[in-house]
Amino acid sequence: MNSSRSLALISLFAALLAVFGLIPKIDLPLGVPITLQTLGVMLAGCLLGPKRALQALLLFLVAVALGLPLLSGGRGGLGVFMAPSAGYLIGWPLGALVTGWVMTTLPSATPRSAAISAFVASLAGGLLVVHVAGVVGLVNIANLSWTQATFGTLVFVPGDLLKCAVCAIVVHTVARGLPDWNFGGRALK
Amino acid sequence: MGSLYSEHRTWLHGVPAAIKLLLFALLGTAQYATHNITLLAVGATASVLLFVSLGKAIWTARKLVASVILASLLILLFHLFMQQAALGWLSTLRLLSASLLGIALTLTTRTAELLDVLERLLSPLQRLGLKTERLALQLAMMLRFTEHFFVVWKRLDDAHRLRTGKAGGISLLAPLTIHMLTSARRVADTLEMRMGE
Amino acid sequence: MPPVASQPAFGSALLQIRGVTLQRGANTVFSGLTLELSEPRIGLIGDNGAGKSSLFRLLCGLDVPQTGSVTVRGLEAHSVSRKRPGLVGMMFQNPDEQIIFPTVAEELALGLSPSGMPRREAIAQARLFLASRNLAHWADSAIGALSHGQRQHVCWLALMIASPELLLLDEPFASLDQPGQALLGMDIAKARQQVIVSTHLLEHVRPFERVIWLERGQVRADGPGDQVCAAYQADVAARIASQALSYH
Amino acid sequence: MPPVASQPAFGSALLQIRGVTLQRGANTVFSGLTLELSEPRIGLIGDNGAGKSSLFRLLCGLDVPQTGSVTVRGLEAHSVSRKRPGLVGMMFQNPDEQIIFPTVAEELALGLSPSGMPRREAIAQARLFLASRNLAHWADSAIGALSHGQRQHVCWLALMIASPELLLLDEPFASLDQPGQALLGMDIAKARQQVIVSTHLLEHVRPFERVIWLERGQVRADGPGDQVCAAYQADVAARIASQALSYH
Ligand SMILES: Nc1ncnc2c1ncn2[C@@H]1O[C@H](COP(=O)(O)OP(=O)(O)OP(=O)(O)O)[C@@H](O)[C@H]1O
Ligand SMILES: Nc1ncnc2c1ncn2[C@@H]1O[C@H](COP(=O)(O)OP(=O)(O)OP(=O)(O)O)[C@@H](O)[C@H]1O
Ligand SMILES: O=C(O)CCCC[C@@H]1SC[C@@H]2NC(=O)N[C@@H]21
Ligand SMILES: [Mg+2]
Ligand SMILES: [Mg+2]
Repeated sequence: MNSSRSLALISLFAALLAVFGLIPKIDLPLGVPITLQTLGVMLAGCLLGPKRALQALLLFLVAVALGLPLLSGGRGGLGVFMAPSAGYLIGWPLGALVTGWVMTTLPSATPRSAAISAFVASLAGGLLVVHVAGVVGLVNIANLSWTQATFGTLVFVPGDLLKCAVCAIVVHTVARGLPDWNFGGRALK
Repeated sequence: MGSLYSEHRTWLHGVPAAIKLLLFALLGTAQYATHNITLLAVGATASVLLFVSLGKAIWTARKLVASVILASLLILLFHLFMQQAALGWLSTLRLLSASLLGIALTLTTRTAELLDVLERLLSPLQRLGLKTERLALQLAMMLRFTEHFFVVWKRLDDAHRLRTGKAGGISLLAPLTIHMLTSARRVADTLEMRMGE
Repeated sequence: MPPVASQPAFGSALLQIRGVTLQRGANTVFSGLTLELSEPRIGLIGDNGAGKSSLFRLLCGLDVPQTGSVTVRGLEAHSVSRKRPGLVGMMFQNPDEQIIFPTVAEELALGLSPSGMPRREAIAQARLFLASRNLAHWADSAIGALSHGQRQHVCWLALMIASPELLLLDEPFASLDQPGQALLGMDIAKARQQVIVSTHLLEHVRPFERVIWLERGQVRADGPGDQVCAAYQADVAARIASQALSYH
Repeated sequence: MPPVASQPAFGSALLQIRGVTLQRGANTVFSGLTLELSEPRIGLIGDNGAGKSSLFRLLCGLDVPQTGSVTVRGLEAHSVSRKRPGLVGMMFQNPDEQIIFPTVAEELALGLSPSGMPRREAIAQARLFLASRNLAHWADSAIGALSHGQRQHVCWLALMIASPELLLLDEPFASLDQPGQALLGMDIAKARQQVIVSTHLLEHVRPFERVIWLERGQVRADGPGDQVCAAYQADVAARIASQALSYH
């Protein structure tokens, strides 16, 4: 089920998240940082398709859980899964899955249509799903009320919208440069 | 795939991969656990010293290190500007030690050694029905691709500098994506040919 | 067109391509290609973009044809799957992304892993293999510190040590120096496996019993090496002459 | 050692390498290398790992020597690309390391940017250039959809359109088909710039007035193309013979 071919692509996107982790994060009082790693979630979904994107994010989180300091700002270990931002972290694989799934259902025949689809898919998976999971986390772990958590998460929305746009641009470039790339991972090769 | 591994043998080459990985993981966890700036500063100083002690071996990663330092400085400046000096130092020190130790690990550890360690470490999970060898290989490949990102970025930057006289900067983002995806496809081809399935 | 020299050397045809159409992106690379490849040594020549690398990708199952079939010993090429490492080995045209590990010994050892050999033992064996070729000093060399031609050499070593039953070599001579080319030529001559080589350096395939000249995805000629190479060279000379005329 | 044929064709020496030591990682590639390169056509030959690509990296300023100096028209080589982007151009050994942009026209247009030409105009010019070489259909081709040899061809086109004053070509013939090699040969012959070519295909540099044979980072011979190539070939033949003897 997990072919060597998938292995390379999954590892690549897990690595992409690790690289984005090197890019400085901005800390907010909420205890949840603004990071570029969510862009990795969106890209994985759009370029790999649901199954492999999910696997890529799970792989990344396994590495973090093992203690490797790959979360933005050099953090790792099991502790991060008990912090206020844990909901978001759990949301990443789900978000990647949904992004990939939405991408498979939308057209991607031309660079333009692929880019628009990518924007919509990232909005649904990378933004909506991740934020819902994040709010649930904030309520349950940081003991915020639902309203507080919802308002809290809104701070990230402008930035995340920007990431959706960047994701769409990248997808546009890939569609031009690698015309035979299968968005949403429909075919194997 | 490009690699940063240095054949110039250093003392760290001789340290078992398990210990290096453990140290790296402990650092990640400790960095998460503490907010004590003095402690983090001690950690960062230790990382810098360890890194410098590798001598000539750090040559292949010189550009990468320069960009890490630049990134660290940028966060610091940003937080100073936002009047959050403490938070700034916290982030800077964490990023600095994590990346320097990560690079040191990459420079001095062979992938085969790393695979050995990961396989042993994960073997208990076999009882849960997980294919742990596969997972170990995947983790190792993830680290290889992280390295490859920098090698490809440096290559593109070299080519861009040579051809236009200017550093590539942000305009290399799209080419980098395409080159990485192409690499991944070729690596996938190779793995499929050499490992089957 | 020179006649087909068919001397099935391994009993039944090892490789069969029947009515294959291959589309890569927007390009139709082959349409209705049929070939039977059973000679122990086969050369593949032709212009850039003729389809040599694409043919190799079909043969080793990396690409699946839109119509028609490609079989290796009666098995569908792309579904050989788990058996592939022992059956088909390929040296890709560009050495860079086919080298996975950061040092030479590890890289060679990877070729032994499908046989189930423990990693430590595989590395030891790789060292012995390197030593047997007077390259012991390469064992701990970082791949990134080798020259381009040296990396191409490493790719060949990795294929030799893995020793699959069918060797597909895509432009294996391109970056090798002359002694390296001669050595590879001797290795190929001695290999007990079936070997298919694509190259622009005709002297290396001229002695082969069969050479195929591809042109825009079609077989332009197919027969004994010296004949096909001579035909290709005559064609090239004619084209160069007309090129030189129109060149201003 | 054949004598140095020095015919400074461009007034003063264009390129000077003085007492250069180059350390790449753990390898000392050159130590105390001194060369003056002023002939309009210079060939660079030698075994894999001899230092041909490293020499090119020095000349175009991508690597900086630990001791000694490399100057191009009196400027430190490593500051040339910044100060005079149009001065030195290099064709990399591996096309995939050189090509930056995803389509052919964009890639060629990059070479025009140092001249300050707006991007749109540069792309239009690139299209014209392609059309002038009967390659108009390549303009919108994705690089990834070209064959390896075609990509190498693109690298040469990119260099031609940028038209720097000094051309460094690292194994430019390696993946080209024979008509492509002939065409490149004619382009080189016609170029009004200084051209330095490294290659394992000796026939392409034999007519050059100067060829340098590098061996393990040292100049083993330096002189007229036919003499140096003959000396190298004799050496290679001797080595191959002894190799064949010890080959079992
Ligand atoms: N990045 C590097 N780090 C360390 N050593 C290197 C590096 N690149 C090359 N070398 C070493 O420098 C020497 C010269 O390499 P170079 O690539 O210049 O050879 P070359 O003459 O171009 O060979 P080829 O014909 O294979 O292209 C070799 O011994 C090689 O091992
Ligand atoms: N990934 C791809 N997507 C679309 N078209 C491709 C792709 N790769 C190759 N092609 C096209 O297929 C044709 C055959 O390419 P192939 O790489 O097989 O040529 P080749 O004979 O190996 O050439 P070379 O001598 O340059 O290696 C070419 O016209 C090329 O443009
Ligand atoms: O690094 C962590 O501990 C997890 C960070 C989670 C950050 C969330 S993800 C969605 C939202 N967008 C951001 O930029 N940050 C938050
Ligand atoms: Mg090819
Ligand atoms: Mg070279």
